[in-house]
Amino acid sequence: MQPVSTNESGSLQNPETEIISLKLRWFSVLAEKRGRREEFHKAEKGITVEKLMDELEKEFDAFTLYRPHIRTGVNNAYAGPDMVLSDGDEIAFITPVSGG
Amino acid sequence: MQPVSTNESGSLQNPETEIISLKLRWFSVLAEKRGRREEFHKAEKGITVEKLMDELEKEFDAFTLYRPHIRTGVNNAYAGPDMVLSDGDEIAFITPVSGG
Amino acid sequence: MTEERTDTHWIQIGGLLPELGEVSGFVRRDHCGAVNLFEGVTRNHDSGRGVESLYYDSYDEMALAECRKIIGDAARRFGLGAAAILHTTGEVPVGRTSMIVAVSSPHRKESCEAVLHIIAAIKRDVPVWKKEFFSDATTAWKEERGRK
Amino acid sequence: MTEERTDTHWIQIGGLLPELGEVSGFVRRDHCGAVNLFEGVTRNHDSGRGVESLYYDSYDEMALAECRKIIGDAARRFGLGAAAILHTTGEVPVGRTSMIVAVSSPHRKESCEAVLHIIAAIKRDVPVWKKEFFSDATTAWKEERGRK
Repeated sequence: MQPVSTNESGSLQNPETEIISLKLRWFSVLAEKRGRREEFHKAEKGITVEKLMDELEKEFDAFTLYRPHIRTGVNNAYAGPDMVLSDGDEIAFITPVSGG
Repeated sequence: MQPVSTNESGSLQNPETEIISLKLRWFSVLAEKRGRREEFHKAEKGITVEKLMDELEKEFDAFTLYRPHIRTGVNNAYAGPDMVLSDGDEIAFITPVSGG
Repeated sequence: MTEERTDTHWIQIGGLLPELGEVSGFVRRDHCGAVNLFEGVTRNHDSGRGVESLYYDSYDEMALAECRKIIGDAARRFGLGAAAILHTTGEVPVGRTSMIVAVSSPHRKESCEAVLHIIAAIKRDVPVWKKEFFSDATTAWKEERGRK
Repeated sequence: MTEERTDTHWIQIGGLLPELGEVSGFVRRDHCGAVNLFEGVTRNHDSGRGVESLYYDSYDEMALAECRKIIGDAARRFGLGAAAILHTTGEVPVGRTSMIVAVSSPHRKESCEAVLHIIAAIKRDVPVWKKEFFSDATTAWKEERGRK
């Protein structure tokens, strides 16, 4: 979970951009489709929830299908799309819940 | 609970009027004031619930006090004041209930 | 004590109350996703006065008959799977249960509405009466303190 | 399985559900005349299809945090004495309980309203998911079948 680069944050185009590590958590239908319940994901410092979801769409087809209905939890609380993520954050992708 | 007179019913003025026996049941505050939980009461055949309550008022002061709030049960079901009572009927005087 | 159990209702007036799990087991049905159980409990105050204990009197036979009507009505109105009304009598100290009402229904909303409906009907029609034993050592039947 | 007990709430996500009597004993308070307990039970049908069993997945830590918020909100809104949310996970066959919600309150109406309010909030916000095992041997997560 340490940043792989220690230099000051640069622009998104800068190859020296600081990298953070995020813990992604998958549940229910997304865990089945993803084939795992958690994974680490490297991203550029300053990434928002929405940008992270954009990245995931590129490599996870089922994510695209469910995305309109997904709410995100960051560190065990609901968080909006504009939330900026920090190194070590835990992000959960919450499809419509059905407990009870 | 047998009628004490077996002749045909006469008018209220007729001393030969047929007499029926009713079982009165007392609960809660009325049982305490009455000093008993049940008793037999003789009345003229054809008596209504309302007329029975008029009779009871003459000899049971507390009854008068609670009467505006009393509902009557005849043979385990609520009954209105005009109900005509029959020999052997069981009449309960139900002050406002407070179960639960 | 009087008790009646059928396929769809369980009514008990007087006697010891059963365990909640037994009541839940009685009312649950495979087509019902909701079980709701309500317990009336003696609380330590009423209208600003401290309460130590309650004593319940009842007209057992008629109470049973009224509960039967109430359950029949609620079962039709709310589509219940089954229902139970269990009311103890005699002394019930603070913190102890005087009454259990339980129902099952396909969906949750009806189960809660049915319980409220049944309790309201019990408090209106079932011949059971409460005497309050206050902290100041006085006592009063509820109807001596005016209409609810 | 994760669990949290304080003076005023008991939350459990996963694990075996306790006896109803234990839950009732936890929530009851001397100033509360009403205890209401709701059980969510697996029913044998959903939207016209036969159901054999349910399987619940959960995000335990966040579910616990959400339940804590829900109880705090309901306690203030309805003046509860205490409340419990207990949700099992894994397989829950027809007729078995998946969730218990329990509250105490001074008066009955608030207890039933609070239970409905809490269940609605759970179904909206607590990260627990249901997979249905149908009688025709197919399965589906609830969210695969469209929004509720």
